[in-house]
Amino acid sequence: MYDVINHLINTVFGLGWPSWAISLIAYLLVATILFLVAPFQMLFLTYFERRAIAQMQDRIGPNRVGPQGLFQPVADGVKMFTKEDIVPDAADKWVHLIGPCVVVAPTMFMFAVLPWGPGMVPLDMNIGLLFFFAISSVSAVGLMASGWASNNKFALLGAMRAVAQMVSYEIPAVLSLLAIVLVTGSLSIVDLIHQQAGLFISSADVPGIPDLGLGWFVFTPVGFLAFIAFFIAALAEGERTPFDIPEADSEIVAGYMTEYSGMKFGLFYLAQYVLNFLLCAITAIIFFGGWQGPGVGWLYAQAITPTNPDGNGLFNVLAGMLGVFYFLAKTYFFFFVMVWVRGAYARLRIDQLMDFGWKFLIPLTLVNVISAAIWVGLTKWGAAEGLAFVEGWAPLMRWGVAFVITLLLNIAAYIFLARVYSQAQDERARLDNEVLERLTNVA
Amino acid sequence: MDLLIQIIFGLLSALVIGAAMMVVTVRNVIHAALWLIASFFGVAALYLLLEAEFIAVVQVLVYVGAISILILFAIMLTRSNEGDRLLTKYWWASALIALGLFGVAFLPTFTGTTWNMPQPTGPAGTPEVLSGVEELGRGFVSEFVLHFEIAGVLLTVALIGAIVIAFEERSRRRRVLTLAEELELRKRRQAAESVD
Amino acid sequence: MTRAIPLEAVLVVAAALFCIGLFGALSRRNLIGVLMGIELMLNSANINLVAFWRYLEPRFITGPTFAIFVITVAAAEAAVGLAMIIAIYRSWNTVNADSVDSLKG
Amino acid sequence: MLKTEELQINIGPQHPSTHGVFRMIVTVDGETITDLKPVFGYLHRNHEQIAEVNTYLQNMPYTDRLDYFNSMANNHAYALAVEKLVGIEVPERAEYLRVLMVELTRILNHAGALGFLINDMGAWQTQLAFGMREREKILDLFESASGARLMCNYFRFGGVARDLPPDFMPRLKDLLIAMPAFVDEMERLLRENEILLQRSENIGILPKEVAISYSVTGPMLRASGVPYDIRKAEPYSIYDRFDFDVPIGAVGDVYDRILVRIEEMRQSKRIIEQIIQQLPDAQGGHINPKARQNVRPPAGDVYARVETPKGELGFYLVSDGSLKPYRYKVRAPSFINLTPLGDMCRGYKVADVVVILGSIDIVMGEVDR
Amino acid sequence: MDIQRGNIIVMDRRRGKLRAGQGLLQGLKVVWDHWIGSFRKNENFSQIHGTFTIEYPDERMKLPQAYRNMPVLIYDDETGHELCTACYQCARACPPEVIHITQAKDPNTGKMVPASLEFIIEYDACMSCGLCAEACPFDAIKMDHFFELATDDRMGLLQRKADLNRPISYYTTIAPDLWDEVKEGAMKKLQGSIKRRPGVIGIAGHLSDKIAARRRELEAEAAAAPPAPADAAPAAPAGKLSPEEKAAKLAAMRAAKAGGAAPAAEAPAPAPELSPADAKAAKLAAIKAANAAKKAAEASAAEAPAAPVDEKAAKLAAIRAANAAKAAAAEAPAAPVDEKAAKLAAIRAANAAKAAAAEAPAAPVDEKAAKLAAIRAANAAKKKSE
Repeated sequence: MYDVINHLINTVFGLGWPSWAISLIAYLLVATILFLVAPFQMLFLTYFERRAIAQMQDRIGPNRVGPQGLFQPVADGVKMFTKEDIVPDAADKWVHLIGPCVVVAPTMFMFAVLPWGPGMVPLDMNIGLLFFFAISSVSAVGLMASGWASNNKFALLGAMRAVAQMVSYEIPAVLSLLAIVLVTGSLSIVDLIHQQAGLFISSADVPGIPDLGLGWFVFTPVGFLAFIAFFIAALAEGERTPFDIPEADSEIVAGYMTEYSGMKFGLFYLAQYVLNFLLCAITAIIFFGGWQGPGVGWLYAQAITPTNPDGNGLFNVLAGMLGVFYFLAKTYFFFFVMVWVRGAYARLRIDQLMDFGWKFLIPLTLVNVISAAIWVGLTKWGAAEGLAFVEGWAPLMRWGVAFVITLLLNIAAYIFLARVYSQAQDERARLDNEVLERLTNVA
Repeated sequence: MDLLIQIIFGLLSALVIGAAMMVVTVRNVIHAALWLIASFFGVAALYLLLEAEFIAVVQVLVYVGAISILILFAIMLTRSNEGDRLLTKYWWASALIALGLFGVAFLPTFTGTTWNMPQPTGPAGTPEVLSGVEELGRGFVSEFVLHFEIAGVLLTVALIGAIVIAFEERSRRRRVLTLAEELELRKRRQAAESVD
Repeated sequence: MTRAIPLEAVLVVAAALFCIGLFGALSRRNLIGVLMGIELMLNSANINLVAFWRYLEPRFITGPTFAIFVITVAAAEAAVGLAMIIAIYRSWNTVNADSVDSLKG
Repeated sequence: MLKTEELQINIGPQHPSTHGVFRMIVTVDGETITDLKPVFGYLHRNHEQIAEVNTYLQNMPYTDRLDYFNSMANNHAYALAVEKLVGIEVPERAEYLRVLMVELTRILNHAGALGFLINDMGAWQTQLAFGMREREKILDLFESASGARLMCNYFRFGGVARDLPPDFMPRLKDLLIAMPAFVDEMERLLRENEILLQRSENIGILPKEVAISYSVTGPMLRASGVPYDIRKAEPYSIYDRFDFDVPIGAVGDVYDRILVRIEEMRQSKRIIEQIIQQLPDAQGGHINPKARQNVRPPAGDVYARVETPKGELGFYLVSDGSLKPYRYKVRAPSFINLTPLGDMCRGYKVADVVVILGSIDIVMGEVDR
Repeated sequence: MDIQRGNIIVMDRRRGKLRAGQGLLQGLKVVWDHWIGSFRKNENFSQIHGTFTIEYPDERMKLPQAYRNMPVLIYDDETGHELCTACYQCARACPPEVIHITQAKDPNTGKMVPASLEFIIEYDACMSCGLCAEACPFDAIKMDHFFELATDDRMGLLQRKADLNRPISYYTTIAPDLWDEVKEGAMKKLQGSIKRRPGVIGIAGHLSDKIAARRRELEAEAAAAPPAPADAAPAAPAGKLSPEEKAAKLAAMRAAKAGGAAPAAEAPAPAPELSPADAKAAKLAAIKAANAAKKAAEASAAEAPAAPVDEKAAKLAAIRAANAAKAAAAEAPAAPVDEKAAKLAAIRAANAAKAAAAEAPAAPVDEKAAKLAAIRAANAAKKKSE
C-alpha cells in the first residue's frame, strides 16, 4: 500500500511529501478500510448464522426484510441504535461506559496483523501471532469492568465466569500455536503462510513438491491435533456453544450483558461476532494455509514483488483476488462449522468446562508440543544439532518417518487422555465414599 | 521526524505518569485498578517507541492480560466496607521519602553521569542491528538456560503456593449431601447400628 | 530514535514512576493498593532495563532477557501476594493494612 | 459483597426455562444448592369448583385444559370415570379410536418433552425443532379428527364425538413410516453425545425407595427402576389386547429419564401398528347410540385412572344423583411428580436445577388446576 | 413384578465404552443431514427432512372439514328462513354460557313463534368446544372455519344475530360432508317451522324487509291485474299462508313433484279458471312451483357427481353474491345505522365473491361477475358509510 500511495502522490502529482507523511496516509487508509470491513463482516455473519441454523432446523430463517432477508442485520443494527440506553443509577457511569469500549477495541487491533492475500497484510510484524493473542486477552479486562459496573449480582457472577473461561482457554490456544511455531520457526504470520505451499507435503519440508498451495499444516499429525485443540479453545474464547456459559440464559440471565441496552449492547454483540470472525480467520490461516490455494503461488510469481520488481501489475490484482477468495472461503467454512456445532450441542456446566480445559486440552497440547519437537528434529535438524543418523536420509524419507512417529504419539496420547478424563468424570460423579465414611462413624 | 517522536514520547510519558498518580490517589480501588491498566498500556507503548517489540507484546500479554485481571478478581472477592480514610496515618512521611529519593538521588545521578554511547560505526543511514526475538530465543537456550529454568521453577512454585494459600480446604467447606448420598448414609448407619 | 530522545529523559520518566509506586506502596490503606504500588515499581525497573539495552548496547540480549525475568517475577509475586490477601480477608474479614497487626492465624 | 455465604437466587416465574409460570427459591452456597423451595399456584383457575357448577358433559372441554400438552389423555380419564359411574359400555371401534388417540398423544408429549429438556441444557432449539415437527404432524391428525389441534374435546360418554375423516388413515400410515426414523435420529443425537452425558449422568438421582414414598408415577418412576405402568398393572379399556414392553431405568437420573422416554415412543408406535391391524370399521360404531350425553348418574362415587405420558391421571367423582357432580377431584401426575424436586436438587449445581426440572416434564396447567 | 404380553426392558446405559468424541460426531452428522435436506419442501408426513414452514399470510394450511372455531347461525338461501327455532338447547349445553336467545312472538296473536328474535354469542368468552353444534336438534348452529377474528374493541366480539347469519351455501363450501349427513332432517324440520312462522318472523335479518316489501308488491299486483304470468323474480315470496293459499300451495307442490326434474323454465300448467282470490293463490303457487323446480334442479346439480356444469353453479354463486350485495345495500331500517355491521356485511360479500371466484375454476365469465359483485358490495359499503 505504501508504494502505491507513494507512486500516486510523488510521481503523479509530484508533491514530494516526506516518506513518513506518506506512510502515515497509507496506514490511515488501511485503518479506515479495516474499520469498514469489521462491521460488514459482523452484519454478514449474523445473517449467515441465522440462515444456517434455521436451515439446520428445517425452517427458513429471516427472509422478509429485503431480498431473501439480506437487510435483516441492518434492521437489527438500527434497532440496536435506536433502543434507549439505560444506565442503572447505582452503577458508576464511567466504568459502565468504558466496559464495552475496552471489549471492542482489541478486536479491531487484531485486524492489524491479518494477511488477506499475498502481499496484502496491513502490518507484517515479525511477532504477529503473539501480538494477536496478547491483544485478545485485553478484552477480558473489559468484560470484568462491565460486569462490575452494572452493580447487579448476576452480571458480576456472569462476568467472573466469562473471564475465568477466557483466561483459562487462552492457555491451550497459545500452546497449540506454540507447536506450529516450533514447526515453522517464526512467529510472523506471513512466513507461516508461505511455508504452507506444496501438495499435502509442505514444500518447506520436501523442496521438490509441485507448489499447488495445498501443503497445509493440518495434513501433518502435529498440525491436525493442534487444529482440533485450537478450534475447541477458539470456541471457548469466542463464547460459542458448547462453551457459551457467560450468557447462559437458562442459569444466570444474560451474564455480564444484563444491564446493557441500546448501543452498548450492540457493541458487545459486535465484539463477539468480530472476535469469532478473527478466530475463524486465524484457524484458516495457521492450519489451512490462509490465502494459499492452487494457482495463487503461480500468479504471485509473475506479479510485482520486492523480489522481482519487473512483473506486471495485473497479476498482483489477480493473485490478490484469488487469495482473498480462498481466505474468505476457508474462514466462512469455519464459521459455518461454529454454527453447525452451535446447532448440534448442548452447553457445558461451568465446572465441567474448566475441567475439560485444564485436564484434557492442556495436557493434549503439551504432548503435541513434544511431537512438534520430534517433527522438527527429524525433518530439519542435521548433524550440527547432534542428530547425525538423520543426515543421510532423503527429505521425503525423513518426512515419512517423522509423520509416522508423531502420528503414533498423538493418537496414543489422545486415547490415553480420553480414557483418563472420562474415568475422572465418573469418579467425580460417583458417591463420595470417604465423606460418607467420615459421616457414618461421626453419628 | 524527530519532532514527531519527541511529541509522541512526551504524550506517552504524560500518560504513564498521570495514570500512576491516579492509581495512588483515587478513592475507589476499582478505578485505581483501571488506571493501573492504563499505565501498563502506556509503558507498553513506551517499549514500542524504544523498538523493543517483543517486550512490549509480552508486557501487554502478561501485565494487562493476566496480572490486572488477577488484581480485579482479588478486589471483587474482598469487597470489604470502604475504608474511611484512603491513606494511612503517616502518608505525608512516605510522600516526603519518595520526593526526597527522586530529587536527591535519582535526578542528579541520571542527568549527571555521562553515558558512553556507542558511536554509530557504519555509514549514517545503516539501521543499527538490534537483537530481536531470534537472538532472544537463542540466548534463552544457550547462555541463559540456567536463568530460564529457574524462572520456570519459580513460576510453578508461585502457582502451587497461590493455590494452597487461597484455596479453602475441602473439609472446612460444609459438604452438601445429595438425596442419593443421604440414602446411602442412612443405610450405612443402620448397618452400623445393627452390627453393634 | 536514539537521536530524538536523550537517554536521560527515559530514565527520568522511569524514576518518576518508581517514586509514585513507592509512595503508593507505602501510603495506601488497602492491601491491594499496596500491591499495585509494587507493580508500578517493577514496571519502572523494566523501563530502565530496556532503555539501557536500547541506548548502550543494542546488539546484546542481556537487557531484554532480564526484562522478561522481571516480568515473570512480577507475575509470580502478584499471584502469591493476592492469594495471601484473600487468605487474610477470609480469616480477618478486612483488607486494611492497619488492622492486620497480629500474627495469630 | 461476594463472600461465599448463603445466597438466595430466585429462578422466578418469568424465567425462560421454567415450563410455564413456576418459581423456585434456591439458596446457594457458592455454586452448589443447599435448599430449594418450589412456589407455584400462578396458573390456578379454580378448575375443580367450576366442575361442580357444570353438568358432566360440560366438563369435558375443561379437561382439555388440565395438561394442555395431551388433552386426549385427560378426556379419556374423565370419560372412563363417568362411564364407570353411569354404567355406559363403549363399542369396539370407539375403544380402538380412543387408544389410538392416547398413544399418538404419548408420542407427541415425549417428542416435545425431550426437545424442551435438551433446550434447557442450552442446545438452541435444534432437537426442539425436530420434536416440534413430529408434534405438528400428530396435531394435524387430531385437527382433522376432532376439530382442534390442542383442545380436542373429542371424547363423549360411550365413545368419541365423530368418526375418522377419510383422509385420516393414509396420513397416519405415512406418519408411522416417519416415526422410527425420527426416534432413531433422536436417539443418535442424545444417547452417545458426550456433552449431554456430562450434563445428565448422575444428575438429579431419585432412588427407587424415595420415588415410591413420594408416590411419583409415570416415566419418572420407571426411570428409577420400578416397572409400574397402569396399562399393564390394571389394564383399563382394551390395553390387554396389545403387547408392548415397559422400559425401566437403572440409576434414576436425568439420563435414564431420557432413555425411558425414547423407548416409550417406540412402544407407542408398536401399539398404534397393532391398532391399525385390529381396527373394526363398523359404520357409526364410534359411539354407543343409546348413551345419553347429559347423564344423570345415580348417587355414588368413582375413581378412574389412566396412564398419561406424564404419569397416573385419576378422576374422583362424587355424584348426588343430580345433573352436576357433587365433588370433582383430579389426581394430577405433574403436581405429585413435582414434590420431590426440592430433595432431588440438593447438592447439585445451579445449572442442574433447570435440567432436573426439565427431566421431570411438568405442565403447570395440571399442577395448579 | 412380571407383566403380561410384553417384558420389562432395563435401559442399557452403555457404560465402559470409550467416550472420545464419537457421539459428538454422530450429532454433527444428524444436523448435517438436516441441513442438506432442508433445501427442499417437506411434502407429506412420511418425510422427516425438508423445510416444513408454511409462510402464513401467503400460503395457507387447508383446514379440515371438522375444524371448529366459532359458532354461527345457518339460514336457508331460498326461503331466507333461519333454521333456529329458539329451543334453547344450545344455551343449555354451553359450558361458559355465552349464548343468549330471546324467542320471537306473533305480534297479533301474542303466541310464541318457533324463531329467535335476537341471538347473541359472546365470541370473547366462547372456547369453540363445539358442544352447542352437537346439542342443536335443528342443525341451526354450526362451527365456522373463520379464525381471523382480531378486533380492537371488546364489544366487537359480542356477535348479534345479524353478524352470526351465514347462508347454507357458505356452510356447504366449508364442510360439505358434514352438511350432507344432516341435510334431509334439517330441511324437513325447517319446512315444519316455516309453517308455524307468521309474516316475516324467522327470516334472516337482512332479508326480512326485502321479502315483506316483495309480498306487498305481490298483493298489490294480484289485486290490480288478473293473474299475470309468474315473473322469474328471484325473490322468494314465502310468507305465512292463509288456509286457502295453503291448499293451492299443496296442489302446486304436487304438480312440481309430478313435473319431476323438468327444467325450471318450463311454464307451470295453466291453472283452471278460479275466483280472484284463487287467482292470487294460484299465482303464488306457480311461483312456489318455480322455486321447487329450481331447487330440484339445483339438487340435481348438487347430486350430479362433480357436475361438468360448473358455469351454472358459478352463475348461481354470482347471483347469490349479488343478493348479499343488494342485502348489504338495503340494511334493515330497524337496526341503528351500524357502521360495523355494514362493514362486516361488505366483507362477507367480498368473501362470498372471493369464494365464488375461487369455486369457479376456469370460467372467465364468473370471475368477472364475482369481481362485479365485490365492487358493487364495496360501493354499497362506501355509500352506506357516508
